[in-house]
Amino acid sequence: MPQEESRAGEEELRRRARDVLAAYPPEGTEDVEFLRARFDAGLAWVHFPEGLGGLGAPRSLQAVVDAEFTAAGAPDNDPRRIGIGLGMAAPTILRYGTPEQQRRFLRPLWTGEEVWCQLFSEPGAGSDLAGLRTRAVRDGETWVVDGQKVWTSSAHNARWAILIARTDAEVPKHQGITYFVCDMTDPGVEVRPLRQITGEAEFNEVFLTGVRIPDAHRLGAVGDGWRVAQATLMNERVAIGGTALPREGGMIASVAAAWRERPELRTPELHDRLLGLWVEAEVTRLGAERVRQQLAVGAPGPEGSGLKLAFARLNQRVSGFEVELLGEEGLRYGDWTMVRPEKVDFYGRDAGYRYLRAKGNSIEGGTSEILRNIVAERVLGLPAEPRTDKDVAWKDLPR
Amino acid sequence: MPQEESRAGEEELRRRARDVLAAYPPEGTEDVEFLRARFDAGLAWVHFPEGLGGLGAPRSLQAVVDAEFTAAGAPDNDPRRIGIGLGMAAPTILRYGTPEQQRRFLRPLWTGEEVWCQLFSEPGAGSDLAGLRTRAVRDGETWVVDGQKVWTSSAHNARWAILIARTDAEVPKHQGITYFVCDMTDPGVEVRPLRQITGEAEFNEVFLTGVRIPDAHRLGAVGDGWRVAQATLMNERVAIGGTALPREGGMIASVAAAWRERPELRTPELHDRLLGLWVEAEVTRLGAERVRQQLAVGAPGPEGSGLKLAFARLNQRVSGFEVELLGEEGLRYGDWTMVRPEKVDFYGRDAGYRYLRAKGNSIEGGTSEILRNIVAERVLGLPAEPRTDKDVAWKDLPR
Amino acid sequence: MNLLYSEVEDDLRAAVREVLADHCPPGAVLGRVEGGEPYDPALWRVLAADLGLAGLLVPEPLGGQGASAREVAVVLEELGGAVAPVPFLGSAVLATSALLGCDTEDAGVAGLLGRLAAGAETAALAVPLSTAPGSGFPAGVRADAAGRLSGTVTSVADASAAGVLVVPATGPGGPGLYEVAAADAEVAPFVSLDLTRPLADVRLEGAPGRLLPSGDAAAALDAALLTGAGLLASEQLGVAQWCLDETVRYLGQRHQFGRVVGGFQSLKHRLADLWLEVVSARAAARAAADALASAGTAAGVEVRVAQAYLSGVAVRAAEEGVQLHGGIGMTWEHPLHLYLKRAKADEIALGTPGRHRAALGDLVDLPAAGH
Amino acid sequence: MNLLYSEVEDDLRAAVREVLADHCPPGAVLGRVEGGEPYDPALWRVLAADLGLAGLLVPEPLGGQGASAREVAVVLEELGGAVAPVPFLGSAVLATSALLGCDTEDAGVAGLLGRLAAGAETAALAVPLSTAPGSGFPAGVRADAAGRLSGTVTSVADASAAGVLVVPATGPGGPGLYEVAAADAEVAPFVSLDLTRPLADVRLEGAPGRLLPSGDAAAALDAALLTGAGLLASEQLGVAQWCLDETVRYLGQRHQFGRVVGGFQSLKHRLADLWLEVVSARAAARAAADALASAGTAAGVEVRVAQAYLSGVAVRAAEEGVQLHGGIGMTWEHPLHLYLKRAKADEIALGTPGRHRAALGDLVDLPAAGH
Repeated sequence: MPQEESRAGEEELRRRARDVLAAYPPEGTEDVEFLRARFDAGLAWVHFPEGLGGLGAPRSLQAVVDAEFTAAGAPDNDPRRIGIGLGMAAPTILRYGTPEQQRRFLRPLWTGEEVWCQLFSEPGAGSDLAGLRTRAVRDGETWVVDGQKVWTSSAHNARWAILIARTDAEVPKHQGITYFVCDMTDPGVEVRPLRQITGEAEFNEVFLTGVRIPDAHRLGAVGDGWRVAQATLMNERVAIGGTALPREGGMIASVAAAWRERPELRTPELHDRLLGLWVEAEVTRLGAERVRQQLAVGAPGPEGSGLKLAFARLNQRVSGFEVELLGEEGLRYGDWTMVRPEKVDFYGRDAGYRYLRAKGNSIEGGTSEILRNIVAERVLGLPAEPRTDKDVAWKDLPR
Repeated sequence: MPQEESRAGEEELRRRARDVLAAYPPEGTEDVEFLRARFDAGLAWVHFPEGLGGLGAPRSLQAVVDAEFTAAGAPDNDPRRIGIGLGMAAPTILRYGTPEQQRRFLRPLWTGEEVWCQLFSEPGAGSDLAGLRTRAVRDGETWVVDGQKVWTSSAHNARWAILIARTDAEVPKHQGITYFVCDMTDPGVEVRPLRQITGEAEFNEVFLTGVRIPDAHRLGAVGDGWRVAQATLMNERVAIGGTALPREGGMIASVAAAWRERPELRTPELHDRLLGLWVEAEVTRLGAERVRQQLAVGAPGPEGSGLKLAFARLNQRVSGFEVELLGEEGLRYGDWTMVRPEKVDFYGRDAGYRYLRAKGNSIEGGTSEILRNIVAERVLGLPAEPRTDKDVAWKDLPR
Repeated sequence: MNLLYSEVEDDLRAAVREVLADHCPPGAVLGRVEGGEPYDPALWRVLAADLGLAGLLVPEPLGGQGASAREVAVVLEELGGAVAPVPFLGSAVLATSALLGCDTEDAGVAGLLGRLAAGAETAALAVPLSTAPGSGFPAGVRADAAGRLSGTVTSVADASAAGVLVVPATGPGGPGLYEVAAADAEVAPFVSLDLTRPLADVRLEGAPGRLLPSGDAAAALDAALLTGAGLLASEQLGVAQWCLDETVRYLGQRHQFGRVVGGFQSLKHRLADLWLEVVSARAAARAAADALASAGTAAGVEVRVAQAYLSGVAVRAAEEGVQLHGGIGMTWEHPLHLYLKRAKADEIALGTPGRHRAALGDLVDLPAAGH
Repeated sequence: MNLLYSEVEDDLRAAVREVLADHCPPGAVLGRVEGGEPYDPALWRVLAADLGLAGLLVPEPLGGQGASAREVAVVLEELGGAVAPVPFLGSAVLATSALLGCDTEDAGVAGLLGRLAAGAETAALAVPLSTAPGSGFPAGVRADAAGRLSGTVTSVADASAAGVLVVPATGPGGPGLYEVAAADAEVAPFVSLDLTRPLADVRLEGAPGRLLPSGDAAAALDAALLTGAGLLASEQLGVAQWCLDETVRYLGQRHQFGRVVGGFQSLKHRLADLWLEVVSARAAARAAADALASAGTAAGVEVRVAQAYLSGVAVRAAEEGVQLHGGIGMTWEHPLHLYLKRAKADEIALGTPGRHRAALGDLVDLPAAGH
């Protein structure tokens, strides 16, 4: 878009933001009331259509709006708390939802009045998500859902879930899946905390027993759920932040601090290994910074697809070293009590926690094995694995 | 076999050896004459049948005979020079050869009068040996062979070769192969040295152009060559020696010596890495020693199948470290001149040579990748790769 | 050097394995670790007293089995493979070895060894679990002329299961090993990374101790640590082997993409590499046990090699196990994490691999830079 | 810090690549390395003079291009990717950087730089190629009051292609850099591990030298070594990238077992891991070049990081290349071994990774044990 138009758009957006702030002064307005007003003014996500919290403006202008509200001390919608709604449910509803669904769901999703979660993964369908077993059987204008989902964050706080379930077992697995919005208050929904090796329960298991979903809460056509889910998962990618990572940020920081503060821990062997890890941390940081610079000039390369792999490996190596470096102190652990952490906190806890939690970095959100396949196939152009499961009815697959 | 019988066997063998020594005193006899006499006395390989250099005795008694001859200062048949004949051709001829073939080939093979080589591998058929392209077309009572073989040791000295070639391209690849004895003096056989990255040429390429092989030199049935070749390859496995490896033997020896003799090379980083490699060398040695002890008590385990993998990795890591340790000196190389070494000599040459030559350890005689497949499938019981090439006519395979 | 298992050792393994299968399936361990009593006293009774494992190292005249480090190693392989919550390492290996380095003619020493061997008493050696052999005599506890001990020892393995503490302390006559009733010490368990081997800080404030007669207490202590380090390798081997076996088993039955997951080549190759390491690890662990059995404190090279190698193998096996199990390996309900935590703690226990490599340099004449 | 390539840099790369494709395909390099003239003078003429690469670092007033380390890095990526047998590193990087650290107002210094920039002369810096920055001023050559140099310098890169040697020597006034005509020295090439970067021992027996005026010759030499080390990372990147690309290409077309070999998962994963390392390596090499361009000798951290990382990546890429090519990778006729030998020699060149890590510890306040 030409520079001139963009300037005009920015001015217009700033004016609208100031109008909202004038009508609903943050200091005298309930947060939710303010957020609703911001949504209704089209300033929630400016690239969404008018009437759905946006203005059809370029996505890049969102930063202008956010800056204006932040500067004025306006409340935000606590995006981390409602990340799945914002990042995954909303784009999918926008693309595949009916007008009724969009009107019903998007506003309270954005304001945070309704938290969303994602019911995709199952114990038997991890990397092979399309192999899922949760069944949805049609019963007139509703669907009856039975199955088990796992690794669901926010399920214990959620009002709604995006759900994929098998509606036809007679066709190949990718073709028999349908995508729904599931009411988490339905009596057939049972949420149990899923405890991890750290002791904490960041995630949940969700048991679905005779859950009734109205057909009006279906997203996309029957049997088209895999395609709809791809749209959801496209949005899962971790975004690269707008600012450069600092040198010696991340997990290497606490190891370096321990080294500097505790000379008694030092040995020649540990010194060389520490420096090797410091180098690995630095080159990984530089790799991420290079991706950020590529994006900033609008020339993204394939390098971004390797960042999750690189950081998972780095975090695991550094945290493993830290426990060993600490020696006797590394034999201690803070607390095994099962708690519900609001978020992963790599830095406020001990080395043992970091070590254990980082093990998940190469599993959650796509295992490192799957990511290596993706790099090999999409970046390097090597052939895909031979597939035997693409043309077989789901019910006939070995399991 | 009961202890008593075995004792009797030993005595009888010693007596026969003494008879040969008496009739052909080593000091006054041509080597070849002596060796022929030993063969004819059934003392070449005692487990072979009578008339073919053996006596049908237990294989374990060979050591008794060898010791007797060695003690008397008798000449041996230089087994390293004729290793392929002894280790691969002879057992195959014994198992699949006609009586005529056995009588013609085994005696001069054993005495060393005729050197053998193996024409199996091809440029396009390495790990997938059965994919070979060398064609043998029948023409009355002879076969006409065209193709190219590679990695053939001893080809430049050999009188005969064991050869596998494709005789039927219309059937799946394992079914269309036939096994021959090829006369290396045939005018259609051209042997060219194959130079390696060390500069040397241990091996050869062999070009076969209209080579005529009489059908009488076919081993096994037409189309049964793959099965015959399996018998050959079964005998390729490196045998574990009868005595324990010494601690700090192998490639670690020269690194350790350099460390001890040259204090100026030492740094804390290199020290820890050296000790790590010393430990790896020691545990690999202990692993081999454990296999040796298992064999000695007649209880072989699966561990032996990992030794080649372990030593390849060790040799490569140690030699790579040695070049780095030597620093400036590591930048030098002895000699790139193409020579024909009698054998691989890891110890008489410089670190750079060891580094380069050891790269072949994970390729020659089965790549480490193939060996990992074998361990995973045969030892750990994991499933084989999906195969798409087993039921397709060879001519229709992608290549 | 005999790197194989004897028939007697095979029988011993079978007996231990049977008891563990009955008393100590992984699920039961998992249920226990968070309770008030992480140790399983019933299991320990069967192992220590009924099978006589607590007295393996104790000579027969003193009431033990008169076995050697080789048999103890086999037991530790099995205990490691079950992450069994019993104080075998602390009592039957470390404390017992220290006592065997004292004057066993002394009635007190002999009596204590007899009670330990009979399973009537359990002891702990009061040193931090992270102590490497060759670290020198610890300075944290002092004994007065009346034999009263004061000081603190942190991170003592199996102390909370022990009735008796064997405490290295410096008294008026120099370094000594003292017998202290656990009841006279403040034994404060803390939250340990390794859920199945609880640690405790031990505080002594004028606790009555009995000096155990010994020719050289520092040497006795160091020999106990060397024995412990060498035998810990067999525990690590047991941990690694279980992780490998369980991962192969799991991947051999799990399907994804219509295929057995264990049939994917990259996983096959990783498991083959891990198997290869476990094979070397077994040889190294056997070498250490055999050398300890035949050469005692002259087994330094074998012990250092085994520790330097096994720590890494056990950690890698557990880490690969977690990764290759995928999500389920990250859950508390699957026992894999007990092995991961044991492996990681064992990496530190009785000396890190780096410390053992450094010590090896001196033993095999590969001196450090500047030396 | 700019980690990207500018358009000018992209154009430069394209120009160099075109010349190399014409003059220096891998087969031609292979044919040359065993001949009497390992260097390709025709290629060097085109690169040095026609493209002006020899003068990239030389300011325009002195007859050069006035470019920076960033552009030189791009050239080295391409030269590394072709294992091109030209004396660019020795002459246009090391010797030129040392001269730029001298007094460029001096007519002799300026004149020599001008001739180098024009491609009319080629120089070598007379230090062993293995010398790391921070090693201190070498003691092997002495200059007398008449400027006559005596002594030996071993393993000098590109000396046999040089008409002029820049020799660090200690004279009556202390350390200095001397210009010596190669004809006045005994330059004895020896058989090098790296076939495409010949080395020679240089012997000086009263060779006439001209002292090059400089404020601090030791600093000038060290800056040249630091520049060389930082830029060598880009050469290593070029080596690694070629090995990765060529291996992917080869495995993408070779069939075994009825399948494209590059479709076997274990190989795919190894290549993905290698790609990942090359991605990080590119960022690190760019960071070093950018830091040298903008901060000069204050680029220590970036240079050390790049060297510590890139050496390993280049060696691994070449080793994986050989292994994954199978038998053909072990043959002399395939050019892969030229890259393997270059990568291995580059690991030693201008400091091993371990030396760079140790130096980094001082720079980022992670002191060694006992400090």
